[in-house]
Amino acid sequence: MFLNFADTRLIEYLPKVIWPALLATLRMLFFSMILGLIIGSVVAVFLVLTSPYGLKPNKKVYRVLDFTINMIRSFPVIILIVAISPLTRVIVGTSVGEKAAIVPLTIAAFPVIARYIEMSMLEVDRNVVIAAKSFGASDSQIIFKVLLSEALPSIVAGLTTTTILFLASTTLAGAVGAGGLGAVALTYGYQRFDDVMMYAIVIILFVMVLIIQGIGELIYRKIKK
Amino acid sequence: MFLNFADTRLIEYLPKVIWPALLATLRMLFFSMILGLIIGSVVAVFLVLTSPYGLKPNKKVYRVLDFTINMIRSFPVIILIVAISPLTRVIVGTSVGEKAAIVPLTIAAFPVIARYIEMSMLEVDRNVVIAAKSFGASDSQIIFKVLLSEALPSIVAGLTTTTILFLASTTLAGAVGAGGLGAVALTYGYQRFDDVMMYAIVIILFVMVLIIQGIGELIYRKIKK
Amino acid sequence: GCSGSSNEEASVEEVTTEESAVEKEPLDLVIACAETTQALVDAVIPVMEEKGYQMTYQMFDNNVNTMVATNDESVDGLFLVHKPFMENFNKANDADLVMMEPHVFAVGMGVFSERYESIEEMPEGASVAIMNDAMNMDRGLRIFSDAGYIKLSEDVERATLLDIEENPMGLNFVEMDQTQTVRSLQDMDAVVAFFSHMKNAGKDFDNYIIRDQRPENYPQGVIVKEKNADAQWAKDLVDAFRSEEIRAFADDYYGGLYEYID
Amino acid sequence: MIQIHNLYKSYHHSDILKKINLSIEKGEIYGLIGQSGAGKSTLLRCVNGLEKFDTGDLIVEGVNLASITEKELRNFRKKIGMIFQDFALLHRRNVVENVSLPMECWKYDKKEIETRSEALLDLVGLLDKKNSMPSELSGGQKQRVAIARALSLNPSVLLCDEATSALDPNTTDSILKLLADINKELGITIMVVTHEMSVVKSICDKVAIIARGSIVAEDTVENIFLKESLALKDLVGQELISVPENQTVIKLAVRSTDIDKNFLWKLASENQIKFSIVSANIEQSKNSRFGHLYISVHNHEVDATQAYCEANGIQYTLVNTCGKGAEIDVS
Amino acid sequence: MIQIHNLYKSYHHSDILKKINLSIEKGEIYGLIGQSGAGKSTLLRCVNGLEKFDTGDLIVEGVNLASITEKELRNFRKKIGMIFQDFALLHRRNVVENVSLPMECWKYDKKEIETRSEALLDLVGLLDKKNSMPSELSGGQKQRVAIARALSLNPSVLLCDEATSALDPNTTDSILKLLADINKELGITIMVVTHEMSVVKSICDKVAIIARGSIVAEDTVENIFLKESLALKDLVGQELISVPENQTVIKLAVRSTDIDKNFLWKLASENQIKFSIVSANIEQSKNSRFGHLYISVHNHEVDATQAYCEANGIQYTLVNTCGKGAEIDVS
Ligand SMILES: Nc1ncnc2c1ncn2[C@@H]1O[C@H](COP(=O)(O)OP(=O)(O)OP(=O)(O)O)[C@@H](O)[C@H]1O
Ligand SMILES: Nc1ncnc2c1ncn2[C@@H]1O[C@H](COP(=O)(O)OP(=O)(O)OP(=O)(O)O)[C@@H](O)[C@H]1O
Ligand code: MET
Ligand SMILES: [Mg+2]
Ligand SMILES: [Mg+2]
Repeated sequence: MFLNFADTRLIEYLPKVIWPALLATLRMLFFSMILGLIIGSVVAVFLVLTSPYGLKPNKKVYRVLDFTINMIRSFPVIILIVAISPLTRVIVGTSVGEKAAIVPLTIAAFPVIARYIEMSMLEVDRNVVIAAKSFGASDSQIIFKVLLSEALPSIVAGLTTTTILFLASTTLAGAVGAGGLGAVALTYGYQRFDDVMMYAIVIILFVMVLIIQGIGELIYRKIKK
Repeated sequence: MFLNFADTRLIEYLPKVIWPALLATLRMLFFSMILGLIIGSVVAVFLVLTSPYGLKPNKKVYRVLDFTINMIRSFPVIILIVAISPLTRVIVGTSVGEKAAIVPLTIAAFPVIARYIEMSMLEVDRNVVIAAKSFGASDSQIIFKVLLSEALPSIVAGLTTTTILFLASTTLAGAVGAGGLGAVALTYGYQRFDDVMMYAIVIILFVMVLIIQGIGELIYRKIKK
Repeated sequence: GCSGSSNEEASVEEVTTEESAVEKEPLDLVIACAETTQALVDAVIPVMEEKGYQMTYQMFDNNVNTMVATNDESVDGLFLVHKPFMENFNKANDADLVMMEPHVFAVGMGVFSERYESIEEMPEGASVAIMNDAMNMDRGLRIFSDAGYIKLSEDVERATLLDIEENPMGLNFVEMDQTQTVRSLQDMDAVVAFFSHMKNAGKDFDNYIIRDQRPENYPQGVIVKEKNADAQWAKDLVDAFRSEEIRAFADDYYGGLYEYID
Repeated sequence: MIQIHNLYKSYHHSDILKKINLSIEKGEIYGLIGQSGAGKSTLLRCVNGLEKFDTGDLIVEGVNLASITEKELRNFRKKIGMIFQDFALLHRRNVVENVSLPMECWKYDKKEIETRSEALLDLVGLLDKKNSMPSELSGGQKQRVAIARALSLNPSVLLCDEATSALDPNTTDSILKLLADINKELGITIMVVTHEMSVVKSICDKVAIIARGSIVAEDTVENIFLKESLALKDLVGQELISVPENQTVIKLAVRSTDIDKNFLWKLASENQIKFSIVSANIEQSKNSRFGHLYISVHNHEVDATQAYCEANGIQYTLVNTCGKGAEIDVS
Repeated sequence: MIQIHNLYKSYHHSDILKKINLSIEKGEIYGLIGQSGAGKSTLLRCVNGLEKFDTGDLIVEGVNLASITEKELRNFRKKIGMIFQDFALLHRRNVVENVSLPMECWKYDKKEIETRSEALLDLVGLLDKKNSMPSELSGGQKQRVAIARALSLNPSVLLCDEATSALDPNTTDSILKLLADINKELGITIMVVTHEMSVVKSICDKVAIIARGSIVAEDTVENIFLKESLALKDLVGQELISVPENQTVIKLAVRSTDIDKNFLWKLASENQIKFSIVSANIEQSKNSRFGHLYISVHNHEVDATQAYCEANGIQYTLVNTCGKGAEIDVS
């Protein structure tokens, strides 16, 4: 792949397109990950609580949650965007643009996050849970003070991976006019055969990946032991 | 969302398009996950081996691997497909079609798998590793007989999640003419506004997700304790 | 996915066998297409068969990759994108694709709205959905500039939003996926859309507010590598697309969507 | 008060506890001893409601665990402290945070949590390690954190599963003293699972021996050790003793009363029996002083010794009667 | 042979081991005792090369660990078995697979692995649990698996970190006998970290006391326990003994030789001293029989008793001389 530096509009686009797109990506990623984390944690807690091996086994609730998560995960993101557009319209008033993109991104993210958290909590030493029961910790205390807390490093590692995964997914937000770096790379780089632009954006994405991974590892190390 | 059953070409397409696409998806998913697993495991092993806290700390090797993985993960998949098309041609002789799609899918999958495996291995009880060292287990024995083996349930759970994630990603294989369910949902459903078709395929994908999750959980339960 | 039930696996294999037999005049042809042209290419197969060709097609859902595949000879040719797009691809990738003369047809593009009857009715800062791929963004912008609602800078070949020099109505262009413009009709004041997508969405494509004035600038036709430009099979393929039979099929199937170039 | 009636529990297809019957008075320190794998930990976990049992009744502090609701169970457990065999500390909380956890769960005042956990850590001698993580502790230090944690809620019943197994004798003594003091001052009931007989002797009032899931002996500490039932022999094993030639070893079970009556002096001075001590173990237990004494006497003095013992009401056993020096098993 | 010279190790900023000097002969069973947190486990892990030390030399079986290469370390460790305080079993392997692991790592023949691991499980009494997972075992059962695993490679040095702490006395005895037999037959060197003095007495040849990272005493088992240095007192603590009115408690340290000479009988019959036994602990250790005897005599017989002891070379200590019945500390 040869890079044609003569034809690129990178310099021109850098402040006018790429910078706002970077901010748009950051905003979308931030809000969808935060919302995904909130919803995902709640769902994970209920999964762990109601699972057959959980603290308050409840087949019905577990099945419903499990089913919902699996269903959402089976949607290709672009189709999810379309499928939930009526919902998106209800929530943010439009199905187009940055705010609208956060809805499907969040909905795509929370099942992944919920599974990660569930998985991490399942790996917590059973004896510690038993000890917590022995002094009368309530279910919610066991979840929050024992399971979530003990699983935290593993959850942080999972969140890092998910965030990086969804950085790439914000690309798809371009489909609904939300802009973002991925969309710029596609529209102004890939579609226009401006390889310099494309790789410049990939490098920006790469730096973002490095930063996310770095922050993730820093937190992991901080909280692990 | 109104579904217009009158206009759908679902019935016509079911045997002619959807069935072969289902098989194509299964093949692509299968091969890219197997290859991704193989490469991902090898990379994970080297990551764990050479990490600063690993068995044979080696900053250079670790940095290179870490860098590569992060770099690949920062490519939006569609750009990855273009970027590596020369490589794809060298490997499978063409840059289009099902076989060709497996290359970028594998390349997108292995870093995710490698991170998952690395993460799971890092969660293994340190004392068990120390015990293995105490009777003179070699580094490779510690990796295979202790770390990988003890982390297996967690790895299986991670692989299940990754497989489901990449089931959705095979959608992108349509971009290189590889077909597959996702591509059919996009081209015949999404792009043609045939919502019935789109949802029919989502239901098929959903069933596949259920099956993958079911198999994953079965294996998890079998090997966990 | 391809249409013929047996095509699916066959097409992939053929691509690989093609590779080795590239020099001799092929009787077996693989033509790349996408959802928009697939039905037409499928209709051409029997016409080509009569001429002694064994033709199959390979379906892509990404326009660029049909050209990549043709250029690296993974397929023999394509019938999908319009000429300026191809030329742009050639320039950027040092490729040597040519669109066979005569061209086949063009598809119209227009501005549609579910809220307003004309551009004039639209308020200051009205939101307008525009396709995010290079060629169609340029084409869409030129609809507005030809109609005098915006002014584009003179010295650009493929205009983007940054090339809008004057925008007296303060139109707020939002870039999005080709079919997504149609889907966002109820969220936007106006959208730029292909007639074909409007039709597929079950909407009336004749109900545009304004349309492009120069569809012939965006002709679609058979695209092959330059070295195949004189090959008989390529000529035969063009003839097949332009045959009365196929014209009739296109009129019937696409309901007047395609405007044949004569 | 803990009452266990016909308690039965199985895992998969194997019986772990078979018709256990036990009754422990309020304020008693009750020892539970038995071979590895006998079911001690399982029984203890049943008492806490941590392990469900198949049939039988288990009444602890007036609560019948066979029919307790989830809600009651929580409040019930507040009163039952437990020290686990494997410590079960939270890996991600430091020492003081581990000790605080139960109090946090019961919404103690912040200030109180702080002062109380520091006081407890001081009691177990770990105040200087209060900010260490469990992974930075030695085995015994971890165990002491677990002890402090179990005491944090002022339980009225304390279940100790080998609570001093990782501790040196002196630290063990101080922990036992701590437990005994708590028992005396607050009248809490303590169940002690241990394999250290010295622990049983030093703090327990009563003791039960559990073997393969059944209670095979139960009595006061003094009786259990002096009667030396088969069950106890099975548990503590046989000691090899070498017997001098022409000598007979006689084992004397002695109690405080015998000791007070200078029985050994009388044997030597009044009866002129020339004994020699082979092995001796007389200890101060919680309530009295008792133990065993193995003496050897010349074969022809055996009868006289026997007569002396019978006259003075001293329990005795002839360990061997053959004349040749030999290694024999004595218990 | 293990030679430790000026070994120093710290974590973060605190010294854990300070200038340790030790020398253990080939075939010796060496006890290491000390308070919880003293540094015993750390020292043991240093001997195995599992823990790096800051300065000093550590020569084990001719290999200096201060300058060993990775490769040598692996082969070195094959010869050094270790039983961990926290067992460190693999959770996902069953009992027999855990025992087999070291042999698998050293590429033993499949058949041999099978027969050997079953034989080892038989030795530790767990053959019936061979297919159980560690999570289904009791504390003592886990420990026995760890013991079997440590023995699987026929090590020439065995490091035991509280290897019997979770075992009942009888099982402990059988494990100790097993270790003693292996030691005798194969001449392997064994380092035993324990807090059970009975373990030290029953199998160790020599013993060192470690306190706050330093060796504070080292001698043969008999000397360590009879001399009762301050270090030992610190470790095993003080025993409370009640002294009768007008009586003095005298503590006698007795050895096999004294025992053979009927010293107690002589005291009573030849010297007519009316003693009473307060507390006694005379045990069979690995090589001899020794222990302590606390007798109380009337205050005016103290001098005579002292004279008798001196005449017969019996070590003695007056524990109290005041006349009132009181609780005093004796060691
Ligand atoms: N989850 C389980 N599944 C099957 N068997 C089990 C399980 N937990 C314990 N057991 C078995 O139950 C028996 C009793 O175990 P328990 O832990 O009560 O013994 P213990 O008396 O505490 O022994 P130790 O002194 O060794 O700790 C053991 O034989 C053990 O193997
Ligand atoms: N990773 C660590 N970081 C900091 N301090 C540590 C670490 N590991 C051990 N220590 C400290 O080193 C000291 C010695 O620990 P070690 O485990 O050797 O004690 P020990 O003599 O085996 O005690 P125990 O009988 O309780 O097992 C302890 O005070 C402990 O807190
Ligand atoms: N896909 C072609 C293009 O983007 C047009 C096809 S007709 C809707 O140029
Ligand atoms: Mg137990
Ligand atoms: Mg230790």
